Amino acid sequence: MSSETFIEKIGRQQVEKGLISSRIRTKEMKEDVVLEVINLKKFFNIPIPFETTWFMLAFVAAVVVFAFNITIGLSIMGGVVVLYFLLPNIPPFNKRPKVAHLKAVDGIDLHIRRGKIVGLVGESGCGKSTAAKTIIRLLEPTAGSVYFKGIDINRLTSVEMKEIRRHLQIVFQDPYASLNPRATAHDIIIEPFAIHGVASGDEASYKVLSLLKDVGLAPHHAYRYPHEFSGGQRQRLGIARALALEPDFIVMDEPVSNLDVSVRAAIIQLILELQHKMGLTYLFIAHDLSLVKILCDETNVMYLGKIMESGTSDEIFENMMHPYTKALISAVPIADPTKRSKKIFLTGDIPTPINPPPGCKFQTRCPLVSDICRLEEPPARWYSKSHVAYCHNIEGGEESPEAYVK
Amino acid sequence: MATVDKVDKEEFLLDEKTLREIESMKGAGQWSIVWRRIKKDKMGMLGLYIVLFLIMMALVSWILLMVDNWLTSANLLLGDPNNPASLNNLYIELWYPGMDQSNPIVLFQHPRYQFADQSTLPPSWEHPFGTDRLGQDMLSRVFFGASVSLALGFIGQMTTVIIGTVLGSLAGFYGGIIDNVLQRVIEVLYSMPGFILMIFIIVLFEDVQIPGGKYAVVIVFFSLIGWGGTALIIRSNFFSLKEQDFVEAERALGASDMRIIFRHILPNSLAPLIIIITLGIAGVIFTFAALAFFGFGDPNAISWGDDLNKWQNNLLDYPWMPMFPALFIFFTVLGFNLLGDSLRDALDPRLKD
Amino acid sequence: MSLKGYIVKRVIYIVPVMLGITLMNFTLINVSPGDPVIVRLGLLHCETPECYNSAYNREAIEMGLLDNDMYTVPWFERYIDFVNDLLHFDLGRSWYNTQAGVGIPISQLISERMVYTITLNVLSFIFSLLLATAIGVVSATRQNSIWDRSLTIAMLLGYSMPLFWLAKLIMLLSYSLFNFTGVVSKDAFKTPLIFNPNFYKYLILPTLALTLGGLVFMARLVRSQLLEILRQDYVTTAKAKGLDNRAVIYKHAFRNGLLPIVTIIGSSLPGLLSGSVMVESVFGWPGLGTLFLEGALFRDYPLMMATNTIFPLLFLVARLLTDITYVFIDPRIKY
Amino acid sequence: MSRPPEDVLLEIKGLKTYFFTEEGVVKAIESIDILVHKSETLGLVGESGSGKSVTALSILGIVPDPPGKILEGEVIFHGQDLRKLSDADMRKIRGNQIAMIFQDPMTSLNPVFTVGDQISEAIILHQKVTKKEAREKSIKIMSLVGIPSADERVDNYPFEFSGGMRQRVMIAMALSCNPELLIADEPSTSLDVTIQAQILELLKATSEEFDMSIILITHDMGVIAEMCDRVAVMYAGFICEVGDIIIIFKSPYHPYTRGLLGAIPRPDAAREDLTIIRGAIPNLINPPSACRFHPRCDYWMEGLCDTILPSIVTIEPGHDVRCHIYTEEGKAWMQQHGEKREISTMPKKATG
Repeated sequence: MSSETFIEKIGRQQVEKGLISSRIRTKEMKEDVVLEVINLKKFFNIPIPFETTWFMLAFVAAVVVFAFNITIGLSIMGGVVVLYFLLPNIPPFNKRPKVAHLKAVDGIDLHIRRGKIVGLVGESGCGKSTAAKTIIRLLEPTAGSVYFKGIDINRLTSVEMKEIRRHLQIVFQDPYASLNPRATAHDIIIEPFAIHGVASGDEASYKVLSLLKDVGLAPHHAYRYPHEFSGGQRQRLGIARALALEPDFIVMDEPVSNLDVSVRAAIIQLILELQHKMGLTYLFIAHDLSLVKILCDETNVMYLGKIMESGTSDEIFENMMHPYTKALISAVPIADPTKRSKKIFLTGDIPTPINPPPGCKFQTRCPLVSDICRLEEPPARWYSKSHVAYCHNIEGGEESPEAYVK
Repeated sequence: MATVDKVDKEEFLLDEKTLREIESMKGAGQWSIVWRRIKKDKMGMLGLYIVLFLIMMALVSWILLMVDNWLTSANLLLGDPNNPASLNNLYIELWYPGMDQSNPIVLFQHPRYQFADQSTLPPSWEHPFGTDRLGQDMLSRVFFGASVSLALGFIGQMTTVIIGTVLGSLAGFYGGIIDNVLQRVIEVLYSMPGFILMIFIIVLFEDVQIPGGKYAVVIVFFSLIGWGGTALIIRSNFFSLKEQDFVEAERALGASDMRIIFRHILPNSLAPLIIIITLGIAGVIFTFAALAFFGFGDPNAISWGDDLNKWQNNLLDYPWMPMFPALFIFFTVLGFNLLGDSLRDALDPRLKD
Repeated sequence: MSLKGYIVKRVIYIVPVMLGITLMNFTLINVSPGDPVIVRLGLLHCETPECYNSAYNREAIEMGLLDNDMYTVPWFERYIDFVNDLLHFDLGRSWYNTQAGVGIPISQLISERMVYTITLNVLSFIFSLLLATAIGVVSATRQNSIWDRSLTIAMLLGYSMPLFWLAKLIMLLSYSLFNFTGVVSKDAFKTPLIFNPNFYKYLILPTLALTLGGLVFMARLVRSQLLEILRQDYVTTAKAKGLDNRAVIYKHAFRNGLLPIVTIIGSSLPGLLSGSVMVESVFGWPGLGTLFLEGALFRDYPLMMATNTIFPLLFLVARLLTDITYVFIDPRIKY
Repeated sequence: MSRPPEDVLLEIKGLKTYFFTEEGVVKAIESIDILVHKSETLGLVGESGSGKSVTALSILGIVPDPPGKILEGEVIFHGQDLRKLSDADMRKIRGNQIAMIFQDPMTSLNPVFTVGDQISEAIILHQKVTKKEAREKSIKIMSLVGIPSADERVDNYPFEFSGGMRQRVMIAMALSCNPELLIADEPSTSLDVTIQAQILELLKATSEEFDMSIILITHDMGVIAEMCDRVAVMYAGFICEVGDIIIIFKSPYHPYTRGLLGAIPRPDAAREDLTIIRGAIPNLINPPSACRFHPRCDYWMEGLCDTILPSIVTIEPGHDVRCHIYTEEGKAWMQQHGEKREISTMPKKATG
């Protein structure tokens, strides 16, 4: 492997191809910042099947027109095309919207510094996993940008992206689904070497074995299939695959939530140990708050595609401001029968993120809800340099973090 | 504080020898599990034996016919020129030293050879399956019919499966407009009862002359219209597999589309493909037999379906004539169905773990 | 959308599919080699070309070809004419079925024969559905018992039996038992159908054959579906409520099991229609299947074209009905 | 802390359930003894595959058969052995005196019937009321479990409810006949924390209102700590330890209980406090001999734990442990080998 960094390599590739270097947007970033996510949005379009009806109506109409001997000079394709574009504009047919927007991620900002574990917590369906996949560009974002070491990765071509992918990895939630059931552990872990042409033959096999050792598996596990491993061992394999290319940054998408309690602790130990050894940075996604509390340096609380509150873990767990965070933390059962706490109960369930109403996302369940919540997006309130909550109805705080810079 | 698994974290040396040893320790793959399950299933094994037996029979008869054709075309006449029954009949005689050479035990006769004055004989030691109206030995007809009947099944099914897999995987992986067009085409093809469409096409293209005879035309059209089912199954399989985490993981590693399709998704679609092929062969053999039965086969071919067609009206007076070809069609379909059912159970992912 | 809207939408949906089918059939006829007239003349032996030509012309006029600009108008314009005629329920005249030298209108032929096919198919479909349900429930609830095993093997044997051969065997059996082959003689149905005892007499064997054919297919389906359903969580819930086995199976399991069965039967209807062609032809039952096979054997293109339009239409209508049924039994369907 | 015998509602003695599958015999439950008192909440905690759910199904006698079979044991409810009852008598108890709710509310409701139908089905079955009365009763009970506008939603189908609401429907169904015992099999596992808190609160409130005992099955020590009066810890088909909740959480006696408590993040713990149990949960087709925990146990006495099954030792009334550290054999072994095996009362730092 050459000594040039991927930033230089991408630059060189561009010069070789004669592309304008300004095509890639870069950003001045502090040395210790690995990843910065700015106003990231990911909407899914849910097509409404009515579109097919237009098509069929157009088709039928065109054919009928054609069959009864046309004099107006429409050809069959012309008929279809014209009607297809005309029909949505004719009153009876334009009543339904073409698509619904599922706003899975609706503008999140993250700031991840080197060597930190940043937590992203939220209930199911709040868009955590979509955010994770969008950050490492497994999904194309609708808007916003992700700067990895100063490069906006969403502007890269697939060849350039491949280079970046060596430094951005992901570990999935379901250790069984994330491993190809028809490949052995060896095949699975050698895959990154083969894709990037880093190593081959015995050298690659050697690397595989030492990776297995790193994640706490024995060499005789190399030729087993995923179904022969236990859940914890499968997750170790997933971690080994993510580590193979020596990445800087790993997204941990609920890596332990499908594991048994006793195995869970071992995987967390492994994750921490690897971070120590290799200087990794994690984005740790979880729904288990007690885990996030002990594991993460910084915590972001997410609800329906938006960050509600973020700050260092201490700030979030000791000094939470947002009503949602308060309810969420109080709802976590505490493993100590002498400390049965009084809980804040949220009413109702999480609404669907399809075409949400304007204003604060939390308005339907918020105990503090007022009229303004239904109209305007809540402003940011800063309680320290790093602690921010988004709510209309909380007291104190400053309007920008600058107040704390001194 | 306990550290990461003591048991799992044994130190190891990584010299050449260890590497080789580890390589030789390859774990039991999924196929060995499948094989173990089939072995446990008695009906499945019965199906497998039937299928293997039929394939053997088809291969032997095909080779014999090939040799016969070659000898005839090379004008090499073997055997006793005075005894027409032994002319060029490499495949019929059991002969051992000291035996009367002019009167060997006849196992299989040339399927087109007509025994003079021996028509419509019921089954006997000499003709275990009897003879037909033309004086042909039914056992030989049935034996040599195997190659055509099975070949039609295999070729017909393989071509449709290949077309279906290619189109289905493209549609399933890329979705969008390809998928839309494919779905519309399949809808049209699927709305026609396949058997009726085949008859329609055979009648229309009766006069087409292409090498391989009438059945070649039939096979071509069969593959052109028969791929819909496979394509639909493979498409939905691709749809669900491409959402799986392991494919996402490949993407995160930077793998190309082709690598994902061919090295990850397709191998995981093998199970449904195998089931489609096994059960499909039974269906294709059945379809061709039905076509032949209703007179849309090739009357000159030696196949079970055509024999059945020829003698179907003799069922009441000479039942052995149509009975034996029908029985063999039945056993073939049964064998493939048994094997397919057993494979379906064995490959069922829900039973894993 | 309301149920009515859904049905309207589905009915409209049939139109493009039918257009696709007729277009495919029409194209196939037009790209196929060979002159239909020559095919019909067959092995006619003529010494002189004049003799042959006159025979050709006579035949062609009888088939109504020379009037129809068969050789001058491009095929796609003839296709439009065909669709136009189709919209007026005019399917042309048969070449083979003639009356006083003129072909009988195909729509008349089909409307005469349709009732036979529908009677046969509907009857055997109902019988096989009922029997298949009974057999499936028995095998699924007594899994691995002697009943289940023998029924499963019987169903498998039946499934592997070619339908046409099954029909032949039934014919043979009936002949040896009752000296009755069940093959329809031409003059059996001269009086109106319902009052004709012959009609019912000759209906028995084809219905039996077709019932058996559908039965083996459906019984296997019902059994595997029920086994699948009985493993579901809500069945355990029902048991935990204190319901007895009968209620669990007939109330909770059965209605859920019905859903996939309806879909699969809906999509396998072409197979069942093919089966009906086979059975009709074996017993000479004067339905659409026999009509089609006769037309195919004698290269009656208009007739083939017409049946190839009618069969998919029957299938599409049947599938429409199953889809509507589905809406009624599954509340989750949002149309 | 033991309570008088007339207070006992359900007693399970030596229950043994196996599953006879293709791969082999799954020895899901080897020997289970549990006492449930009147109006108490008993927690049954264990990891996946420890046989918690099978225990629940065995109590109700609805283990899927084949492949499952209850081989031995007694399930004594109100002084009568449920296993000796006829099928018809057992059905009168199921859903009426003992009700059950399941883990996954998405799949445990029949998708093609309205929730009203499904709730009133049990009422009609056990209470001989008309359809109309049953419907009214279901509406009442639905609003009791906190389903808003129950009189409209009674005619909705399960798919029109969210996960939390479905679990409420399940609870309504279970409560419909005022059962004396409710078996809740992981009632909150598939739900979000905020919904979980609602459901647990609902269970707590209804158990008080109906004076009902609950067997709460879960793998989450937090839920146990919040909800239960007593707890039974299960591992691979055995009960390791039973006792009062405060005692178990403060000073666990069994190495597995200790490991389990150490492996979860406690409210005031730091990263370093997480301890782990090495190895993995055994395959129950071929489980470890004798004490099934011995291959993962730090206190494994070689030659004893893997040959002789420890008997149940009563530490104090109401607190039973099945471990050789406390048996006579174990003490003899320790004396003979000169090694001391003792469980430190609690994982470090947890109390300080």
